[in-house]
Amino acid sequence: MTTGAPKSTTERTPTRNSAIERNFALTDEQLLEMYGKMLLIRGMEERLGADRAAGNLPGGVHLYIGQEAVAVGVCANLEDQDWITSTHRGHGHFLAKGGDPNAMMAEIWGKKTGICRGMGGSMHVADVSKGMLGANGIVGGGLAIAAGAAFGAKLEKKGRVAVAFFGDGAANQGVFMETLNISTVWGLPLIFLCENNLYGEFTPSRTVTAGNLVDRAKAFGIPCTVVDGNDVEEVWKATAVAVERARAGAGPTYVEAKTYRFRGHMEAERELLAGGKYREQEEIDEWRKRDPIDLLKRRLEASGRIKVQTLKEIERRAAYRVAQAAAFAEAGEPADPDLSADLMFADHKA
Amino acid sequence: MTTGAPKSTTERTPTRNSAIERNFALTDEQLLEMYGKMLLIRGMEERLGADRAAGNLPGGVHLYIGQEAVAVGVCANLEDQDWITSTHRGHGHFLAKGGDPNAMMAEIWGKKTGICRGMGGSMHVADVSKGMLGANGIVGGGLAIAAGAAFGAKLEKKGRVAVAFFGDGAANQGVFMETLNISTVWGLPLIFLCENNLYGEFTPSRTVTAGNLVDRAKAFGIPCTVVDGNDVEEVWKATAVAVERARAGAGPTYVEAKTYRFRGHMEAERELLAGGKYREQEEIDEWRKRDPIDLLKRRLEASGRIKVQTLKEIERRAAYRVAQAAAFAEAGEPADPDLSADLMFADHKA
Amino acid sequence: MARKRYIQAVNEALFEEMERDPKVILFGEDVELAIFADTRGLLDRFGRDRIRNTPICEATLTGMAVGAAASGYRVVLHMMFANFVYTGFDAIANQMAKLRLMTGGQMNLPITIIAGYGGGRSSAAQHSDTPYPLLMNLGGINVLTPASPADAKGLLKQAIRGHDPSFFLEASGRGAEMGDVPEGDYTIPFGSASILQEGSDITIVAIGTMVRHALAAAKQLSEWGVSAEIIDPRTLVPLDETSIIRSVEKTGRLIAVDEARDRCSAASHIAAIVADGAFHALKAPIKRITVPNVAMPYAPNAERQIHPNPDKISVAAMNMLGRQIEARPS
Amino acid sequence: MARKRYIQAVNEALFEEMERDPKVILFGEDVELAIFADTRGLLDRFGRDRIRNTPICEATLTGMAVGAAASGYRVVLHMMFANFVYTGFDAIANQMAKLRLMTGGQMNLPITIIAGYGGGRSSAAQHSDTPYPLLMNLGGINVLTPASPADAKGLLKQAIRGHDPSFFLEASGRGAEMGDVPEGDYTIPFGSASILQEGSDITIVAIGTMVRHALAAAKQLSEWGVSAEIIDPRTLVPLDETSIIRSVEKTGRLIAVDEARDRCSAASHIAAIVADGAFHALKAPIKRITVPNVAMPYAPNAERQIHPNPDKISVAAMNMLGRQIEARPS
Ligand SMILES: Cc1ncc(C[n+]2csc(CCOP(=O)(O)OP(=O)(O)O)c2C)c(N)n1
Ligand SMILES: Cc1ncc(C[n+]2csc(CCOP(=O)(O)OP(=O)(O)O)c2C)c(N)n1
Ligand SMILES: [Mg+2]
Ligand SMILES: [Mg+2]
Repeated sequence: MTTGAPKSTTERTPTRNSAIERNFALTDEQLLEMYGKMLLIRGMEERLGADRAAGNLPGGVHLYIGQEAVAVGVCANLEDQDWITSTHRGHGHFLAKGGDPNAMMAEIWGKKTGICRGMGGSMHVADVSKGMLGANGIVGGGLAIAAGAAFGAKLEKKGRVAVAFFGDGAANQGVFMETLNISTVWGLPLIFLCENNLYGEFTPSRTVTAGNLVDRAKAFGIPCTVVDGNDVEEVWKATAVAVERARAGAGPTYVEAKTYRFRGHMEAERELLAGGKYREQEEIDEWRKRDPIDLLKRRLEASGRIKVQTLKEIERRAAYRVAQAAAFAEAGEPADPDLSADLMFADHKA
Repeated sequence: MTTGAPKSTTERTPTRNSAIERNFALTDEQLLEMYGKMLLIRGMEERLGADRAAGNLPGGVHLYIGQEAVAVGVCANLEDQDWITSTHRGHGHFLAKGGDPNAMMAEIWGKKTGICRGMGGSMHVADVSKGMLGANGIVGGGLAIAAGAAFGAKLEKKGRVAVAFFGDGAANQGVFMETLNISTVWGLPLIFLCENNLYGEFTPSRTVTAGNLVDRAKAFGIPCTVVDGNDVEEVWKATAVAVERARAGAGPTYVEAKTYRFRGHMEAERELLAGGKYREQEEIDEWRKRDPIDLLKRRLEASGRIKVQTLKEIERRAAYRVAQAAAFAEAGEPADPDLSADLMFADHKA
Repeated sequence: MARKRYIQAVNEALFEEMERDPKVILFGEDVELAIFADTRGLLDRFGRDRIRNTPICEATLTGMAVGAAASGYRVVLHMMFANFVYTGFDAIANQMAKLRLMTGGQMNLPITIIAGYGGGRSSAAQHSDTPYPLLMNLGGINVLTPASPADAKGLLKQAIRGHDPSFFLEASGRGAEMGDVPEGDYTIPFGSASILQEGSDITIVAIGTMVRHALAAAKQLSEWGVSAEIIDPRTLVPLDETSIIRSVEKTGRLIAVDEARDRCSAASHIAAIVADGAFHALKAPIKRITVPNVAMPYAPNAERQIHPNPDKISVAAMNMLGRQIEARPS
Repeated sequence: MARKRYIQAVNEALFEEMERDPKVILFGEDVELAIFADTRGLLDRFGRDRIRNTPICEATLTGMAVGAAASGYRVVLHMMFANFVYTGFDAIANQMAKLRLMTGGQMNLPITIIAGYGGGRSSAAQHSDTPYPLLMNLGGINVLTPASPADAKGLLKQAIRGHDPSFFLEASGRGAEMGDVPEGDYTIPFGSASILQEGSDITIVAIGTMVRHALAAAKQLSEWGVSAEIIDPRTLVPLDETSIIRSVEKTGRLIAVDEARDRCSAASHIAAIVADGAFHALKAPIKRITVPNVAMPYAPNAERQIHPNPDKISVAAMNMLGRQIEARPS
């Protein structure tokens, strides 16, 4: 399911194959680490879904359930100093990049202890200290921000890279083409990470998208890879190559992860649509059979190298971490209602 | 210099080859008509250059000199009921689409007798009755307007088509990709007419553009043609095919005309740049050898079918038409200074 | 007359106008399943030629609205949340608002853009903006802020039948509010404010969602012996300056209540108009009750803190009248 | 002190700040050859890492400014004409103006956006807008309107050294105007208006290009025996409300002169502030001299008709003072 980069590009980037060589094998530790992260994201999201249903959250949430392999597979290649920009579906990216579950949960609860002090909420979780420049309420809004961070990284010459997560729907925004162009011309250390989950809100991508998204990136002559987004190892490998290229100064790469969201576009979607339908239950069931977490778990079990207790212990720890985060959020004080005027500007009060 | 459309597309459009067949030959009348139009545009532009230098024009002008074959070759395939959108370099498009030289000249002089009553000026010449929806001061601004007109045309089912003229610089604006996508998905009767004159203002395209522009359009699976923009027959042929497809309901086509502007980005460019340079005189001289008007004239002379006096007569008439337009403009009353408040809204005063 | 929800009134107006004129077309992101329910059912009735989902590409959608309108259609463009108007702002500010003048009047642009605006639901900064001050300053664009189901129906039908670009701004999250809606062919001319309550002590001009707060405040005030006149401009472009000035000439006092950020708000402009046109009648400083110059915070308490509410209005009114009362805890 | 052209002052400020701090970078369309001459020479001195031409893609340039600033650089983005700000408006209104709040203060965004604004040169509607009312309403963005070469230098240096997004708005076509400019390290704190002329009869607040007209009007007025106080806010965000209010408390009269369209203009907001804060000192209606709510026409006479000028100001002042004079033909 992987399409290679155009010849010319491969030539421009000798590091590529060696990279694949060296990065090919993931250690068991790495795989177990990823397993734990995916479980953490899943657990946090399920808890948020329940909290939303229970009326505990002031705002809405867009859950990432089903796409965990993408965020985790990508961010396993990144350091804290590397940048990512995210989307309205950003909890998974936040956690995969090393963001604190407590602070994220508290943020979504609107608490003073939230990572954004309760000012941002679900669609704006950010942790700049971890290189997470923020979820984004504007579809496509993260692309140019990531390109700007990549420009900074290039000037700085410390080998930092930037990853822009965006969806198949965002790929129809003009900034996608604009950032492909400028990042290619300027040779920016930027990875275009398209999470193609087949839908934008309630619109099937194929009904609003011409051709294959990957061809749009190929037109700029950069390496492009399409991977199974539910296979964390595939995602990790493709990103490893892209990150290596970026660090080596060889410019941007496009990586498309084919994946699927199991939940609605947002929680309480059914009530919102009042019986309206945009996909079939069969489709959801089919994809659930390829749940990225189950896939990895089965693979680990099949390997024979991992003890059952080891997995159980990881699952237990993830569940505990989620409970901890929820407790922390619930216990937090409400946000400071007078804060906004102080935060608008660094140099003066709004 | 012509790249065919992707196979799949050709299949989608059986009309294509037959179209080429039928449209291949231009009659002498048609060629002479085009010759006259190109001379008219050239003459009007040279006159505007002189008027600008003489301080007769209130505002600046971006001249089309050197690109006449594109506007004329394209518009020869269009009826008044077809739509075009233009650019900041729009005088040629206006005239090629059948706009009145007097009214255009008067507009640029800021007169009441101007096509836009003196309210628009050079960058906004429009004649809706001729399907000319306007020059545009916003780079890329015409693309979506043309797509909208094409959408209207499709709903109307009268075989109207829309042509969006835009430059190589505009092709880096995201609306280019957005309109390619939506017009392909919706099968709009739209022709993307890229006038690639190698520069955007004082920036060589290659320094800000990744890959070949045509590949951006190919990514959407529509037919794409790149032609010699200084050869009016080539331009006409490529557009004839595209227009035929559009009228037949087969959707959009991308046509790229490689051409060159002989004058500066705008008049008085030299003073503006104070010695700054962005291209070599040799390059200009090289292109001047391929002046689209000379090319056609030599071809007509070589054909042996056209009398010298015939050409002379056409040249005389064009020159006369220009003089007429200039006289009309100069004689016109100043614009009505109170008009603006009446024009902002159709239904009430501003 | 029948009691209807705000969103039903909008939906009804769309049905009626699309029935009435085959040249009316509607497009936008997810208008088919209708995330706000306002376009629900239109697809089944009118088919995809006249209503359809678009790709996510606001910059092109606003430009296409211009082109489709120029080519003879009456375009309704649904932009979902008002913040996304910024994403498609170029064709609004540079084309839609200027083309009629630039072409010397050659073009009419019958375009109605629907968008949900305003805060109060913890939707955070990128889904809570109140953009009408920006739109008002552009010129060339009508700005409608219907506060009731009836006004929603009447103004939307008027906009769709008109010949100019209009923004129809629905208050987000208020679609369920009920009100009496005239049946059938009901339109409201632009530029005619409605005086919702007559009064003699103070004029309160309120916009959109703020109208409800102003009416609540008026009730409080009447209990406290203050007679407030409540005016809803209903359209900000064109603006019924005469009704506002006439009212202040009667009451001598003005509070302008606006959900927009204060700086260059509609409230500021209304205050400026009155400070010029009704100056000699003024008995007290003109007060503005607006949102401070901040982005909308997420936390409910922070949002509540900065939002106008009935108590803020009634307290301001009492202070203007020189009567001291304790503000109830809001 | 040395006499310099406005554009030289801007150019000098850019040179000095780029010398001073290697983290300052500048990009935009055609900044290398410098269509406005303000960035001329920077490339030779600082090289392409720090100053470079971009493709034409405003939507991305404004977003990249945010990303580059978040990653530790001080970004100067040149957007040429202010109308193109609309093309890149999404990242300005939805990201730049809101990110600091949305992230709970995790980000500083030291971004300076340079753009030429205003009419008067027959550049027509798409090259003549005066966008500061829109920017003022966004919140989160400083808005600078330097009227003199000295202010241009001092405010630009302050903006580049600051930690927040700022719009530096140059009056288009006025780059050749001369003025005394302090040498070297000269900065002007934001939010401090300059009182260009003291007076006792009337306060005239003028913005950007209008300052020159106000000073000319003041001369006329003094000949007619009227003493006008001229105030240039210099920055509209933050706005020095105190200086304006104090002045009106002294003179009792206000004219706000603004090149923006009238509706929700800076003039409207200043009038609103005074109608509240200096109400009891007011002796006459507050007048606004602005551009009507139209797109800028091309024809010079039509443009002249709607543009503020010294005569419009002085005549308005005389009328406010109840003295009849004939307006000179402008
Ligand atoms: C500029 C903008 N337009 C529209 C929306 C409304 N919206 C929110 S999510 C979404 C769909 C995005 O689809 P995709 O990029 O595929 O992300 P996914 O939801 O599938 O993760 C839309 C249209 C928005 N938030 N911003
Ligand atoms: C949105 C926008 N950005 C920038 C400009 C300034 N500008 C005017 S023409 C031009 C170059 C356009 O290049 P191209 O599209 O190739 O057209 P050409 O001038 O070569 O005919 C630029 C950057 C503009 N008018 N509009
Ligand atoms: Mg998707
Ligand atoms: Mg060009």
